[in-house]
Amino acid sequence: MEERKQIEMMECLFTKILAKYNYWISVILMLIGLYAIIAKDNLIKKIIGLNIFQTAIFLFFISLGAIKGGTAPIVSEEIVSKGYVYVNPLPHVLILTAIVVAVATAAVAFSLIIRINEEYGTIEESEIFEKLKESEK
Amino acid sequence: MSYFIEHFPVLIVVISLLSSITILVAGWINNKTSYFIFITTILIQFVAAIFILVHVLTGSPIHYWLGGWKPPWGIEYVVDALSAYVLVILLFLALACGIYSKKNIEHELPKKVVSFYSIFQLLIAGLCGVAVTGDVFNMYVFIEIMSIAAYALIASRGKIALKASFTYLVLGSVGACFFLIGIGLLYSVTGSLNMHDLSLLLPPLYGNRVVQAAFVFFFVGLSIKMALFPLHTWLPDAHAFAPAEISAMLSGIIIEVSTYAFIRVSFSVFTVNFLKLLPILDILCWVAGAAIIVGSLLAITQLNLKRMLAYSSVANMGYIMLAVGLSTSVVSEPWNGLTPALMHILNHALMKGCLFLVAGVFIYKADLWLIKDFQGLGKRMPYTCAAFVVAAISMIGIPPSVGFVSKLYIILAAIEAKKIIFVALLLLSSLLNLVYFWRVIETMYMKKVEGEEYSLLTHVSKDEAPFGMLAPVLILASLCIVMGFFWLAKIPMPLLNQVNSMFGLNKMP
Amino acid sequence: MKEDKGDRSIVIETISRLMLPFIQLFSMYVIIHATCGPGGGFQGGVVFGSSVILYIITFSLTDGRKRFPELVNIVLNSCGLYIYLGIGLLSILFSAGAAQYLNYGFIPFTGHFEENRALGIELVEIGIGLIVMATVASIFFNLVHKAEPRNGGEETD
Amino acid sequence: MKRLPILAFILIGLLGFLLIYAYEDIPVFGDPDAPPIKYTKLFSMAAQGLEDQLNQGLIPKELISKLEERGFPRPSRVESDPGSQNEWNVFIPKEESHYAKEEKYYFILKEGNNLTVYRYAFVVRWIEKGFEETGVPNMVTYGLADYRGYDTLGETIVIFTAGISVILLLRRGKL
Repeated sequence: MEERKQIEMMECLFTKILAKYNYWISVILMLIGLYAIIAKDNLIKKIIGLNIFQTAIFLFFISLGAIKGGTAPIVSEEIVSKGYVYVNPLPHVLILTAIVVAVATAAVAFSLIIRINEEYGTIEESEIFEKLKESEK
Repeated sequence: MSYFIEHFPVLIVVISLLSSITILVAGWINNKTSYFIFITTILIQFVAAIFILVHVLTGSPIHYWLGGWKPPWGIEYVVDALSAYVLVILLFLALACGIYSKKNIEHELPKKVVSFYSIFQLLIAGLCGVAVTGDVFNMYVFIEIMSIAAYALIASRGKIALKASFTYLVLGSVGACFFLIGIGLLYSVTGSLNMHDLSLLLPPLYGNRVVQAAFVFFFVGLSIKMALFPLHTWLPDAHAFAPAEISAMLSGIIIEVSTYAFIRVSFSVFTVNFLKLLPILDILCWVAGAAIIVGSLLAITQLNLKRMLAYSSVANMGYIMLAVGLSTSVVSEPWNGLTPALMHILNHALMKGCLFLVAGVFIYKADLWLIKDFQGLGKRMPYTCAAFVVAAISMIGIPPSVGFVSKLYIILAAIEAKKIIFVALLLLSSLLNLVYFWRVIETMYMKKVEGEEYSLLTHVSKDEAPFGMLAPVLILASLCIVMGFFWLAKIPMPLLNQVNSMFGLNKMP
Repeated sequence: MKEDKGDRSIVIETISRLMLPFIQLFSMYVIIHATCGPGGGFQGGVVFGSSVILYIITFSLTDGRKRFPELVNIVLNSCGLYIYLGIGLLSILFSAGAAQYLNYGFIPFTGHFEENRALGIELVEIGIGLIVMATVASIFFNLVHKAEPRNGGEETD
Repeated sequence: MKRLPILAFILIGLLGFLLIYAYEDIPVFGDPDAPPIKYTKLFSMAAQGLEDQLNQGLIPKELISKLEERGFPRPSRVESDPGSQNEWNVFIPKEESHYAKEEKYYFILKEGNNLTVYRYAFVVRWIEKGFEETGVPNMVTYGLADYRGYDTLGETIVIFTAGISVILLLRRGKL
């Protein structure tokens, strides 16, 4: 009885946790990114955090399309005759779009940071707040 | 003709994109042309949107297969009553802001006219795209277009607006990322991206954790975009320091379109049955109630007119979401289902558009930001101030203005849903509205100008805004009253009833 | 981003001079070859944009501006978007409203429906490539433009 | 400034909890039969009598009524899978302008005494027929530029917006 329970637990560990390792890695990356976005004081570090967050989502999407033993989704008769399968091309399509969005956001963010640096002379958020408070008084 | 109207939803977006690139090219040659291309395009779009609305009301919803692929395999545009309604509102307000922007932008950003109008046009393209799309991922792409354009436009004034825009950028991107995670989770259990298709595939999966988490991600992501109470922190600065027409667009349209996206996702993809399974709408009601009170209270403490209006927007998003939260438990006409929410979307666009444009006139004419500097404005700019008073009355909710009608309907809906506490909240917030708008009106009309003789005050020289800025303000202000009569006469109700029956909100629970 | 002649390094300049044509050729290959191998308009465009960035880093911003002026930028950008948007509109026009937007099969490049589609896809990829290469270069120019010390007077471009 | 990390940790905890909650039910990594890649389960029904009808190429009335109750499109033809006995592909009319008039949409599998009805993921058509329909061998390219071409238009618009935004924010010259 005890042994069977242990085997079940091991199975559960393999099917439910270890078999989804890609998803867990994406979770960890997302959390790191979110931490950087909220807790970092430097604006550029915030944007780097945002990029990590977005990349983690891309990893998650690409993991959805993966098949064990699948090949690149380019039609060729050789691959079909050898009995291989193609991976799912849809997440690739979506993620190409999402990558462009991430690049565009980063570009706008960096140009904003440059302007902020010219305006306030700093890119530390706390110092910008202090300067804003001073200017209000 | 009706055969060709099928193409209009996509042409609205494409014309906008073509015009934005044409503005850039023509502006390179001669930067005077950019404004005319811009305003002509919006005019064409507005006319096309009205054709679409008429077509949808008289016929059936438009289903447009982009690229000729049938929906689960390709992208689909679906224009039903709700999309057409939002499309007309947003293009109308864009037209008003476009007319207004001629003088204002020449004054505020004289060197950047071309790129400003180009991005403005892209913003409108993004908004139209969100309104007409029937595909979740396509909606994400258009939300991003609209947001990136908005970040740039907010920051275009420089100084404090830069910091505000940066905060909006970080929060908005996180919101969009959450939306993307939601799409991924739904895709992982259904293998589909089309909204109608998802709504068919989801019912057996309502108990699935992935689906529930996906809803939470959609909700949190879009509530950042629409500035629902605990996530509203980007809004006040962004609204306050953007150019006036962008503030009006932000407050009147951008957060409203995000609300539309939320309504679309929660009622079209997840459907009413899912919303009834979990206590989502109750939570939504309470969050909205908190938004109403906090927004109104913070608005009272503001010294800057545009910041005050921005906090009032937070409160108004609370009204809309409260109406959405009550929608499933109310069945008796004419305040059944989503009617009050959709009504307030239009009303808020009119009122807030007008108020922000008026605030922009004050800044344009005399660089007045703080409420305490407004003494004597009532005599100096009589028409503008009259428009302000009309819109403010409407915000407070005095009959027969539009604000009165939507508040009345929300209160009646709350009574029918037996949630009396929200009635009290709404009445309290009306009182708070009265407090903060009265302060402005009092300063404008009744306070004496300090340091000047009384005799001088009696004949302050008239210094009215130019006609190009005054016309949209007056049109919006008069619509605040006229639409009130329209609502009371229940003329637009067939449209909203069509929306309710589409989402299955007409039936008895 | 060196303005002084003395700061220049011959090794870097020579190697990048040698590499630039190949990078650009490769980017063209990636764009054109998108239909039958890995690649696509976006990837190729970014490669081309990075070649412009390499040129600016090794030489200087003003040299880069001479090779890749603002006008070229706008022309490339608008050409790309006009190609993409125009192909979609053409499919409506050629079928007199019967086909949907972006239904490439109805544009009579050839007599064959599937070949029309393939050609449409190819053209769209080229359009994307043009936009992306112009935009990446333009973003970099503008970001660096402000960072350069301004020694009296604005740069004319 | 000391309060910020606490807020960050709270939010991270919430996000992490939500994701772990969700990923319990997500399909296993690399599974070739997962919903995004192969098919989604719709419902199952008793198999008695229906199997013969399916083998003869008739669509049982119970199946049609059950599908229409859920709002799914009406099937037009059924064909047993060449590979195996207990599997059938069901087709629906496609109404597209140029291609084959039908497309396989449902998949029926006999498990014990029950028939389980699945719906094919839409990627299946991309993978199997994309090359014939578009004449391009690279799946990502034809997915990007043809089946979901409009998303790609949006993508180019996004990067174009970013380009003009940078011009608006940083340029001092013309424009």
